[in-house]
Amino acid sequence: MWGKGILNGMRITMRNMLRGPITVRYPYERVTLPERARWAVEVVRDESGAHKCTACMTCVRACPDHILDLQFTTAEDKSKHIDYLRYEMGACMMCGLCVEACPFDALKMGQDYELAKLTRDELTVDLLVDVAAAAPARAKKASEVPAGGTDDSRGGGTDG
Amino acid sequence: MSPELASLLRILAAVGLMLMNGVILIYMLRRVLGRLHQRLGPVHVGPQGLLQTPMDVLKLLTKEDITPTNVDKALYFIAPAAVFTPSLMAYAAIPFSPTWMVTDLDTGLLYTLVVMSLVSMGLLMAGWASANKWSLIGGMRSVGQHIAYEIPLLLSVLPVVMYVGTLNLSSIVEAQSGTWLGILPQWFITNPLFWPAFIIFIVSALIKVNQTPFDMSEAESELVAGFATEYSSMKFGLFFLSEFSNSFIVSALAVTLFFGGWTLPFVPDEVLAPIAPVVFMLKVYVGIFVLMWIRGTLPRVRMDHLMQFAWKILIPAVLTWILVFGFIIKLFDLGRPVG
Amino acid sequence: MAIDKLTGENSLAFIKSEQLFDYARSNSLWYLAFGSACCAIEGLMHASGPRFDFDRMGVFFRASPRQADVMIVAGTVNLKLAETVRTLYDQMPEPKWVVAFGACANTGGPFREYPNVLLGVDKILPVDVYVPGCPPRPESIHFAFRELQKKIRGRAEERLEARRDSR
Amino acid sequence: MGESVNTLAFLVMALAAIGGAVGMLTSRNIMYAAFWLLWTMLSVGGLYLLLSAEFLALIQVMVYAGAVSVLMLFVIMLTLRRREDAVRSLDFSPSAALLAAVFLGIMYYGISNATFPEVALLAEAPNTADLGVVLFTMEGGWLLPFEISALVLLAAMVAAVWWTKGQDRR
Repeated sequence: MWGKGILNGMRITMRNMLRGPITVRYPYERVTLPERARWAVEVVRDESGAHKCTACMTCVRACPDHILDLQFTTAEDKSKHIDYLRYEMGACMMCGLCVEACPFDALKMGQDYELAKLTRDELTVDLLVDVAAAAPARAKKASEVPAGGTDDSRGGGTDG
Repeated sequence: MSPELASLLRILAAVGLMLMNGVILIYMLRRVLGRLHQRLGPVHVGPQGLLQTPMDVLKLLTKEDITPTNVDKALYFIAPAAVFTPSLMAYAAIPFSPTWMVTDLDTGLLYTLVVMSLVSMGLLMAGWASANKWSLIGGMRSVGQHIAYEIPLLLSVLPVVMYVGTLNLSSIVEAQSGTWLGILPQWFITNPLFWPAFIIFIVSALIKVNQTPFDMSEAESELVAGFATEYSSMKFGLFFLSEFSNSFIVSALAVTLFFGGWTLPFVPDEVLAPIAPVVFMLKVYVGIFVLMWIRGTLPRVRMDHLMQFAWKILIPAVLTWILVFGFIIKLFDLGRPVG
Repeated sequence: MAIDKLTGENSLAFIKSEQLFDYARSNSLWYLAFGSACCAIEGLMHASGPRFDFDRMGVFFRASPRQADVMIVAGTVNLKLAETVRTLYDQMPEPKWVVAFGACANTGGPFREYPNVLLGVDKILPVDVYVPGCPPRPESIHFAFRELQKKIRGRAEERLEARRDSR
Repeated sequence: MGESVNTLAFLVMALAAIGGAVGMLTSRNIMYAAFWLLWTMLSVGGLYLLLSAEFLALIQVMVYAGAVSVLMLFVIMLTLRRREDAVRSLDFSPSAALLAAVFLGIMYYGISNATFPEVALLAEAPNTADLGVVLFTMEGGWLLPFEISALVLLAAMVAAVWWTKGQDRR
């Protein structure tokens, strides 16, 4: 009978009310994200702030949305110089394929979800920027194989 | 004080009460619905979110007031007032205490119900004037359900009138003072004879409140916002205010008719007299809480089921009950006419 | 005029009352959910659900654009749909804001290489806050609304600053 | 003071009733006409209230303003095919004018020949209980007609409910 059903429904809502809210008061308390939660792509850096990117272009090819843009110049001595690794955060669907594809573990998925931006320009982030200050250090090791810039190109990234 | 000034002040007090009620009830609704959903409701603006509704009102007041191109201008402007005025008028006969009422109408019960029935005309006006199919359907639905449930609502209070022999609301309250056998308060709700009438009254009174399960006229999943679709800023605020004021009136009527109004059992009159309005308001707010509880629980009824329920079940049921009730109180001589 | 000094655009009374109104506006942002794809279900409905509870900060959902302050475009917008989105925006009363929610609304997202997809709603609407994510977390939209509130309240500060500069 | 307030209220109500009637007749929009009719009925209810006939006033508002107007509005809305159909231009019909003239003449004759009793307002307004007493207990009273009409209405209602039940399709 639906008279009984109504009473049962009322009982359930009252039970919920007495059970108290389950709300997370977001700015004041936060949910602990699962370990493998994926948000914007970030560059892995060690303590000195150095990254491991070799400009191998694997991530760029792996990205299904074509949002990664890596531009590098090869110097005369065959050394690669990353001009920029541009990342369009606004179009990223955070699938993590670039991270899986990277053979040097230079990328990771960030856990920062406070990504809201006020202008469209901020949605495009340069993950790696080659700066002029890094040039002398690179020049010293010019003969070496360009494997994982240990300290040669300091990433002055403006990542979010 | 001249009687004209006194009545003017009373009207102003009713307006103030209505506005305050609107502000408090919106806050209360959001908190109660929040808790029923295991949420918090507004908490961040002001202490415990108390400033939330004043902020909403302020925002609505400073919002742009749009008049869409194709609307019927005159009716579009009159409609919010036509909805607001009857729900304000309905405060006139409610007895808050033996002395606190706008006017002691001899036909108070009938007056309140009749005035409440005019609200739906304003809604139809708004629906027609908006030049929007959703508004029109919302207005038609609103009038349809109000008309259908008007009859069981009016008939369901008849047992009380037959028992007490008056339409005066404060006399009805006075008839409920005292106790049964010194244990139960002598409210009509403690008398099993009134339970069928009470159930029918609550079901039909829920229509007046215009909220789920009977919010057919502004069903958001079907009709955008029903009759209020084209209304912005404070015009929409007036619809909102009238709706919340209606829920206050309905609850006040239920308290007056079945829950003893401002009376309390076991409390001597000298103690009760100064706190009577507070007692009444507390009872009314408990009633409003139950309305909100129902709102937070039940899903929307389908329109044709709603109408069939009124015409085919509720009206025959209430007519039968009046007949049975009349026989009972005549045979056992139970009536207690006052005055 | 003397009265202009007291109540004009540049007067303290005007700026202070405008500050109060901006505070009120920032605290009662009723949104028109324009959900056209998965973001609306996964991010937006979740954000107003019990766990994250949009109503805490006075944000709730109105179905009619006439009563909304913020338009949240959540989901892919086709070129055919763009007209409707623009109409809905035009139907909202001033002052109004737009939040682009999710990758599709920001830039076209995963579908941006298809010819029928609008490359971000900012092509047709003045977007105030962009929320990246596919879909964003409920907290992301809460954060976006806090940013929006800051932006709304900031207008009064700007006015005060301009007044100070003009002195 | 009280007398002048009463006069003022009477004037307002009477003008509103007449104005509403004139508005109803002259407005070319049928929706407006319906709402003007509602307005007139409300004003007449107010006039009853001024005459201390509370019960009559409320019944007037309930039946005419609450139910009859709604019925009219429903019929109007269900029969209009477009919104534009609500507005009609004035079409003059001689037969209607003749009918109106005859009606006006009869009314004028009736009113000018009628003798109105010279009664002042009652000092104490009769309340609803008095109405009930008159209805049920007066000599040669109104009980029988009242009960018969109630029974007829009840029978009609029962018939309507029974009719709408329809065939049991299960």
